[in-house]
Amino acid sequence: MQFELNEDNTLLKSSTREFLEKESPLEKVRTVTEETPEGFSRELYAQLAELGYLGLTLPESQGGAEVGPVGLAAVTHEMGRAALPGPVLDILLGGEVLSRLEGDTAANLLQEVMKGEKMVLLAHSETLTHPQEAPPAVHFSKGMIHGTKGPVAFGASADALLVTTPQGLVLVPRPGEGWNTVSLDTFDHTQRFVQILLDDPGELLSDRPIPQEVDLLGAVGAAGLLLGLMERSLELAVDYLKERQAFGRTIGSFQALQHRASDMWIKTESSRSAVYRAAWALEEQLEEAPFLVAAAKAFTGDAAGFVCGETIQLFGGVGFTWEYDPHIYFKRVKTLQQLYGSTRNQLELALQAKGI
Amino acid sequence: MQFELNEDNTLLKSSTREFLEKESPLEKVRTVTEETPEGFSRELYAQLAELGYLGLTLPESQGGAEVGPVGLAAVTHEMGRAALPGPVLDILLGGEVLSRLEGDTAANLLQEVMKGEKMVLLAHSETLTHPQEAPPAVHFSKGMIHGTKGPVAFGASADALLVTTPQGLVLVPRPGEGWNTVSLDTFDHTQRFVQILLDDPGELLSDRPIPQEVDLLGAVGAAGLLLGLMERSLELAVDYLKERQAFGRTIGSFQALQHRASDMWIKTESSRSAVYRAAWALEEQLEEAPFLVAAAKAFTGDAAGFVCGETIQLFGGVGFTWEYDPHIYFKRVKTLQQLYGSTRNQLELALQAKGI
Amino acid sequence: MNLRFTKEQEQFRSDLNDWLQDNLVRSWIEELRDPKNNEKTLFDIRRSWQGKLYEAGYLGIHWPRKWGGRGLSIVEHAIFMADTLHAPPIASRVGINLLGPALIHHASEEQRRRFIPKMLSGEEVWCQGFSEPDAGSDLAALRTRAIPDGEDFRLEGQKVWTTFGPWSDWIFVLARTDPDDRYGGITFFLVPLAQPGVEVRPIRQITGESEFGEVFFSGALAKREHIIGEIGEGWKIAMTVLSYERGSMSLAHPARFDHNLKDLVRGVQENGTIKRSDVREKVGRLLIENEVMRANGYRTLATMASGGAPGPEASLEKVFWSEYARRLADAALDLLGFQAQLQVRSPGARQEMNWGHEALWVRAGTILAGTSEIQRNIIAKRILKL
Amino acid sequence: MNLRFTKEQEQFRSDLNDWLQDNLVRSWIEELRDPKNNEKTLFDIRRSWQGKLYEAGYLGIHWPRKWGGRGLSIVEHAIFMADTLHAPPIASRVGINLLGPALIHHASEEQRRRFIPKMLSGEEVWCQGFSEPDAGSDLAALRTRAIPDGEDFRLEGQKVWTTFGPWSDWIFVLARTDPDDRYGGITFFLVPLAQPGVEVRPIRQITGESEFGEVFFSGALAKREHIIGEIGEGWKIAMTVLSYERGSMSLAHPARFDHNLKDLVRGVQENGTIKRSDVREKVGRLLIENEVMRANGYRTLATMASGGAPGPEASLEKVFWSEYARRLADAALDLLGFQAQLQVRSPGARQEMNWGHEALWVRAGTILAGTSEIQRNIIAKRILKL
Repeated sequence: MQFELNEDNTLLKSSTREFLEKESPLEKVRTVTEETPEGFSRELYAQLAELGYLGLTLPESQGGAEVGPVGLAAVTHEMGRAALPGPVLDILLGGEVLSRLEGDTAANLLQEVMKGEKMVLLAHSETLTHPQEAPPAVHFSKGMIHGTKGPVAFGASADALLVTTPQGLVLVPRPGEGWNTVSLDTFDHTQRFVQILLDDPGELLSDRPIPQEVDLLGAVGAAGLLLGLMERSLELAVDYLKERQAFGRTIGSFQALQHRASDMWIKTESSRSAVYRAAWALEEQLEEAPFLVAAAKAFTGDAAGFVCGETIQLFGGVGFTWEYDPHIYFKRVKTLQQLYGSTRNQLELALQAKGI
Repeated sequence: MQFELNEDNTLLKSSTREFLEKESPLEKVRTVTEETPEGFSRELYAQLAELGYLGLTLPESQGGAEVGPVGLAAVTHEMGRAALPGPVLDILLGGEVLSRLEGDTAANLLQEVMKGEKMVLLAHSETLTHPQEAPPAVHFSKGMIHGTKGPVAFGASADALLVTTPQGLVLVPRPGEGWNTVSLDTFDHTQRFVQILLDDPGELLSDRPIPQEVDLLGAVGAAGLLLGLMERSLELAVDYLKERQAFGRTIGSFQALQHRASDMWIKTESSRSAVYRAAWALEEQLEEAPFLVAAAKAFTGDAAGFVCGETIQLFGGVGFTWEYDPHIYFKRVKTLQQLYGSTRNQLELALQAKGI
Repeated sequence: MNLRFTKEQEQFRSDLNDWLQDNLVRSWIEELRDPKNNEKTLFDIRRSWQGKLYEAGYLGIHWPRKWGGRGLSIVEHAIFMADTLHAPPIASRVGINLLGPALIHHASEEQRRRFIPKMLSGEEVWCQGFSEPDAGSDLAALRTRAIPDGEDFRLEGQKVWTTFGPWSDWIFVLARTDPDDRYGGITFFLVPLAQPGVEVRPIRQITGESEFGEVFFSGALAKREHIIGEIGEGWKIAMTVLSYERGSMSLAHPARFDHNLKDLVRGVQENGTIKRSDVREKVGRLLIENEVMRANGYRTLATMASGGAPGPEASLEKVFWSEYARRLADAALDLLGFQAQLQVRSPGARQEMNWGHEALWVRAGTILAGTSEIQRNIIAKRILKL
Repeated sequence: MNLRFTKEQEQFRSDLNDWLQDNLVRSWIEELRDPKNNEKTLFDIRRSWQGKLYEAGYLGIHWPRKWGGRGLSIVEHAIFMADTLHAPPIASRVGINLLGPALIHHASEEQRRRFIPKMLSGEEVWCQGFSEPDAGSDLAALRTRAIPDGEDFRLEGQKVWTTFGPWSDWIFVLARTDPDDRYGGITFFLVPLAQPGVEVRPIRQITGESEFGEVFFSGALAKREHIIGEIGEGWKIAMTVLSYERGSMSLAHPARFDHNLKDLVRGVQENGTIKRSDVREKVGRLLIENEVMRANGYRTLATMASGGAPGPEASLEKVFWSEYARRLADAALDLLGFQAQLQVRSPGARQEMNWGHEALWVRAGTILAGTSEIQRNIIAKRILKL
């Protein structure tokens, strides 16, 4: 038995950290998320493409790096630590969908995606309220797609959308005049959500739903992001506890705060165990993998919410300021709890995986 | 506005405390619950009858003390503090049902109940598992009652049962050979639950269900018991924190334990506010009373579970011993959470009262 | 036991609501939703609303008549706070809540006449100058110094969490007149902001707004005639004023959560999940907890109405409402889905509730005005004597 | 990363389960349900079961062969603990878990030969003598004294939380040979219980059982030849032995909760509430939390298997399983209704799960072997360096 990453993944993880610390330090994250309309750096994403991150998990036969779920978790773990903005995981998942499709359109598009020449995102969600039974909001007929999709994260930046419809998966290239979007402004300033009003020509690429493996990869990737976000947030909290003075002592010497930090650490380390075990099970294609992945996403979502929320609390007044960093991790986490299978959905998937 | 009890209820509460401290100190509670088959003291209940407690809330016209819900809460509050064993609240509720019935049988029986000559208990529950839709387990026809009721608290001690059936409320006197019971042994050694196998003659007293006011009185009384149990448990915990030494200081000087105790106090005081406000609203017959009563029972149930559980924790090892007292309060609370409308049922009642 | 308002209080309440009918044109959330508004216009709305309230005699409700108050009790003030929830917050809220009691109980006749009326009318807006970067929970660690300069003093230092002051005219400041006496060396000054040696900077909050600010003093003039009480009494005064507002929010908090809960319930009815038993349990718990909070509030007011003064018990209400607010906002994000994350001006946002703002704002509640940790310390030490 | 057992470990597991097939006649809960059993007969069952395990070589699995062990790793031991959950607990569990490592790592050749075989076989049952009434979380505060008496020592004092000893033969004791040296004044003695000056009394637990006891020493003889290590090394030895069992329960705890969860799920299926979304959410959370606990367990074992030694990280597992056990038992009381309160021998009780006992027993988990508070102190100080 061995819990440590193998050599390749250890190298992948450390080089990802080095790259992000150098190319996307938190000051840069602040600049792109606060001052650019797209909310992420095109330059940085070009570098990510160059380094192969946009084809990370795709088969070598298709030009990908063929890194498994454990490597994916290791990479998103680092991207979470860096609070890397933008749709990198969504691009990866779009590629995963394309790589499973027949035909040249998908194959050629996939190459452009990996090269970073085109950004292709999935457009699946159709409701702003809680997922429930509702008639499909989008239809495809006679080569045209009609209806509204959203929220789509960073959808306005997409060069093409993979739109789920009752008729199947439809590829919709960005219209010449650009997308007809409504931008949705959430409490998480690092996001760029839009609703997209579709009335455009499209191409039916498949009549099958999005394969489960893609959802599982998405959940593992998101769990990795959450792990990285809470791990970094905990580091900030512990450093602050050691430096901040009150009543003539460092606040880290107060037992109530020590125990809070201990709980944060317990949740962070448990998330680490859960995320990598789930990723490993998926890589080994163990039967229990879907259950373990659902458990990992649900648990890390709650854990990260606690850790990043309490980091704000431990910082006290300054934790509530834009100037200090805790809010960046907290907001990202609160958003991620609802995406890639919300906590509540993952709990249901976990039960179903157990036949309950 | 005034939160304090009025003079009568203040006197009632303090005299109840004096009486119970004198006649039912915890050593006595231990003796009757641990060493007697019935689990309560007949002598003490005779005194309770003499002092009018068994007719506490009944109209003076019927020989009761006509104390309102606030007085009832004040009395059960003290009975909870004393961890008074036995079916005193059940006897009161049986009397409340009788007092609302027509006819001599009920009227005469009620007098015997108040005098303590007869113990009449409600037999309503029919399932050991979670309440759910199930066919009625008891039927009344041609003057005979057939079927099984239970759990009934202290049912083996009853001189007569008021049995709910699809046909109505049936009075079943204790058969000459005694009840045919199965005793149900729970983790709460202070209880005496039984299932009762009925195949006896009975008398139909009413074709109406048990009136809502009786359920509301039961919930208020139970909330009062819970308040008293947690209040006393908190006192034990705080005293122990002040006296117990570890690492060269009283453990009450450790901030983590101070904050735990603060949370216990917050829940206890909030329960006090909720219980007496609900009782007052019921006494004033305010429209919101059913909602407030449901809220009080549900909240105090959870609060008391927390307070009495953490008291065991704060006592450490000795808190887990039979010799020390915390377990007595904890067990009673865990049992009460499920009775007189379980927390889950009260939550549903609260929503319905709000039209949700 | 009697948790009813008196006839007079009921009358006060219905008069107030009649008056609001006639005078409150747009609710605060409508103003916030209006894209034409900005921080400046919103502040002007608050200021003019305060003027209206002043004319109608709804400010200083529980203050003595002779000092511009209405001579009623904290109960009427609590009713006012609860029933004007949807109105704009007044411009000088902190001034009226904190400085008012200081002036009434500790100031000279002359100071009262000079400052109270203009403060109430909103003609002079006040901000608070207690906290410092290194004196938050540990307020007595404050280091802003008042250096004697002839009759008067010169201020050197920095204050934070002042309610943001570009539109404030005055600040009340705790400053050190004796660096060696932790408590006895603190004095309570009233200082005009429009003078050399004062710089005000906004603090941007995680919500993106800037309701708070920092004030930097470098040789600003603090006149002796503007000292409240005696030199060295500042700490004593500050500690007492903090207690005069006890109970004023005891009805307002649960009323505010009633509003939020109503929107949450409407939301789960709209998205069709209200029949789910998990949703029912969560909503049920939130409903009853808010009702328990209200019970605590009634109890506080009843205790004060019958002459008692709630001491550290106020810590209970602070912990309860601030931590409840977090649970409620988190539940809304869970039960209402993406919609609950939207900011008030975003398409698709709920109209009656600014959840996107609430989800972040609630994080301040457990920190400001005494963190949850400090409140628990107070309960343990002053009430449980641990 | 690789969380698979080795081929050999898988082989060990299947051999073990084959052996259990042939040798485990009745599960422990069946024995507990059997009204013919009492504390004495139940203890005999434990003792004879231990004998069987010993003959089959399943005790001291991870101990060196030369000391009667099997020379395998902690992983095989963890597998054994998980797969023998339903079997009777062995009689000398504490002796084997705590004294064993002390003998192996700190005792003389002669002492090992004298004590290890009989301890493993169950011929000699050991109980623990560390805690005292005033030395619980603060173990080093222990006051039991060992007074020199010629070559040997006489014990004066009291021990508690000894696994109940009417059927124990020996006790291992930490006693003070130097009252003034808090740590260095503690020595590790092996003492026979059957001698004058030793009195053993049961401690009744809130469950009604008496698995623990108190031992009173008044002049009991503690032979020098039965000291482990040197005089004054007792504390060092005690602290190290506590660490040798790390990981041994890492699979057993989640396996135990699998069993409890299975019964909970069966219960809500039987009472028809499994379709309720509130029940599904509660059960779902409990399921995944147990799976995360197992992930932590695998990680601990993997770390140890690849040569690492889990240090204070063990506190994580202790806090996690003990607090999870409380949540699970409380959920069962909530979801299974009255039935879950019933004791194992009561009519109507669930057959496969002793919930009535569990609801109380879980209260010990967060207290014994280092309270949750102590564990959090350890994490804060040793890991987070606060």
